[in-house]
Amino acid sequence: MDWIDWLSAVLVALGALFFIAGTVGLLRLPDLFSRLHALTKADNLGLGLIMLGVLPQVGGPLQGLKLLMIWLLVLLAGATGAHLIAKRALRGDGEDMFE
Amino acid sequence: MIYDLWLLIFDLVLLGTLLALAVAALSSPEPRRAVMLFIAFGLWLSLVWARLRAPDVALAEAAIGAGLGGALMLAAARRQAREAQQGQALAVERPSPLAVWGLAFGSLIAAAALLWVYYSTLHGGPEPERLADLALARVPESGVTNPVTSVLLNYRAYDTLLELGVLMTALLGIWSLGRASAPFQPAGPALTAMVAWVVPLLILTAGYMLWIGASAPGGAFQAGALLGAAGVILRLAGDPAAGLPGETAQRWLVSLGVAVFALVGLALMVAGLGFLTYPPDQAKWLILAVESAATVAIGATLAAAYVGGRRA
Amino acid sequence: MIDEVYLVVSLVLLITMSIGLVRVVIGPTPADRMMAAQLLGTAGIGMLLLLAMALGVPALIDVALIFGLLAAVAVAAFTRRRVGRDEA
Amino acid sequence: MSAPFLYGAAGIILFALGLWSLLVHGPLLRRLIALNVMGGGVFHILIAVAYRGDAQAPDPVPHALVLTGIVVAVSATALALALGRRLDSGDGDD
Repeated sequence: MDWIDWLSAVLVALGALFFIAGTVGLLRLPDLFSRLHALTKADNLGLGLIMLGVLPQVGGPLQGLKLLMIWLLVLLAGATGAHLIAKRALRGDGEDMFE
Repeated sequence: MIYDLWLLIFDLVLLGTLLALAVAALSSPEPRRAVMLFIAFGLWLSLVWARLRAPDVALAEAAIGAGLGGALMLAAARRQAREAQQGQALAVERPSPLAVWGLAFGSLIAAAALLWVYYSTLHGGPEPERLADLALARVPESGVTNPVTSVLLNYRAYDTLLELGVLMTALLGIWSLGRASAPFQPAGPALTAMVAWVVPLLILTAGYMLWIGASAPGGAFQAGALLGAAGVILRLAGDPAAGLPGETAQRWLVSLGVAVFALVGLALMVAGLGFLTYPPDQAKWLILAVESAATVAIGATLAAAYVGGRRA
Repeated sequence: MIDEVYLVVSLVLLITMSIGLVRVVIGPTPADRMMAAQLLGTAGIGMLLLLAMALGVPALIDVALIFGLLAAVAVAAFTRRRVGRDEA
Repeated sequence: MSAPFLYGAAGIILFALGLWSLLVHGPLLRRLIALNVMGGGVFHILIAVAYRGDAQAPDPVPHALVLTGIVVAVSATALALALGRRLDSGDGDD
């Protein structure tokens, strides 16, 4: 393994740690808002680190661009989803949470 | 060696959770929870197929099976839950314990018999000659380099033509059953902003899937499903027509796939070849033409199916 | 060697997903279920990227892309209300 | 135990679970979920048979069959849900 491989390994392992933290938070934290907080961190940072770790190993710029697009999509969907959940829970208005 | 061990653990976790999800989805009496779990089951299934080197099918299951199938069921589940709240629900008859256990026993026997058949097919005697090698050997003649697309659009093109017919017939059934379900309220600013980004990306990715399908996993079904998903998200954001044009234009779009497919087949017959027997040097372009038409038709059909009937 | 790292890390993600599914089953509120589903989707994307490298199947990146697009559709599908329904 | 057997066995169990649920549970939506799980089991068996280890390319023919199957399954589900909605609405002219 050369230094690029080591870098990749460290980055993806760190990313996985964020996912572990997010899952523990999701299961153990007492209320909705702290869970929401834990989740958004895990989502964005965990996947970002994994993407960075995989990036040097993919074949070609097109694949790299695709990885970046996936990450931006997840950020967009995650931010919008968190916003809607929080708005609904705080004010009781906003969009219907399928209930 | 150690790699294989990790892979085996991976497989066991993957399959154990798959079965647990299926049990959870099947045993949940509350409709919205059951549908949520069914969607999770479908996405998990597509992870399993990704692991089994079937990316074409994993793409289709995620987009069509879990995505669109789940969206359709979710709409039905919410309607049921609402009716239950308003006290309109029919009393659910509970099956007798005898029936539950008897049928469980019967299913168990069926599973054991199937397992035995499957095991003896896998391990009974020498490995027979497989269709796989024949199909893979002839991929270069098909005009495309993705083996799955070559099977779908060339060697088994009849299947695919009839399948487009099935899709169209299902929509005709839905149209003849009644009017569209109620549209959604207009989206707020945050959701509108997200939709404004996601719809172009869905269409762009559909084009990419269609083009890449000739040489790598992807193709008309995955691309069409993404167009259908664009329609679904538009309808969810408040457009009652799901981005579709008026009814006459919709009918043309929906029949486009079958029409182009059949016309290409007939033109080849007129040219003295068999129905859908592509000449190798033009195969690539004929397949692309058929697939493009099929993509538009599948997208329009799936979006129209989500609208759920003719609009008043 | 690096393939093995990718495989092990994707196994770790798979296990966290299996555990996170518990939240989808127990809820209690729909918001909890939706958040859990979102985390699962993101972890699934990460797992697919790693698996694409570990197994040498680059097409799995495209599967991850579809998961990302579906995550956005899911946000809309789980939070919408129809016209003419009583305010919840 | 070989990977094709492990995965195929899981498919058979899914099929049996779906079959049981289809026969036992009454509501349309639960039956549709059961039917789709059964279908998923069948697809799963086909994909397991197509898998020929990590060194060989998988068999494209079952993959194409499953692709067709997924689309047909979702069409049938959509039609069944529309039928169910019509049945629930009760009268003929809605």
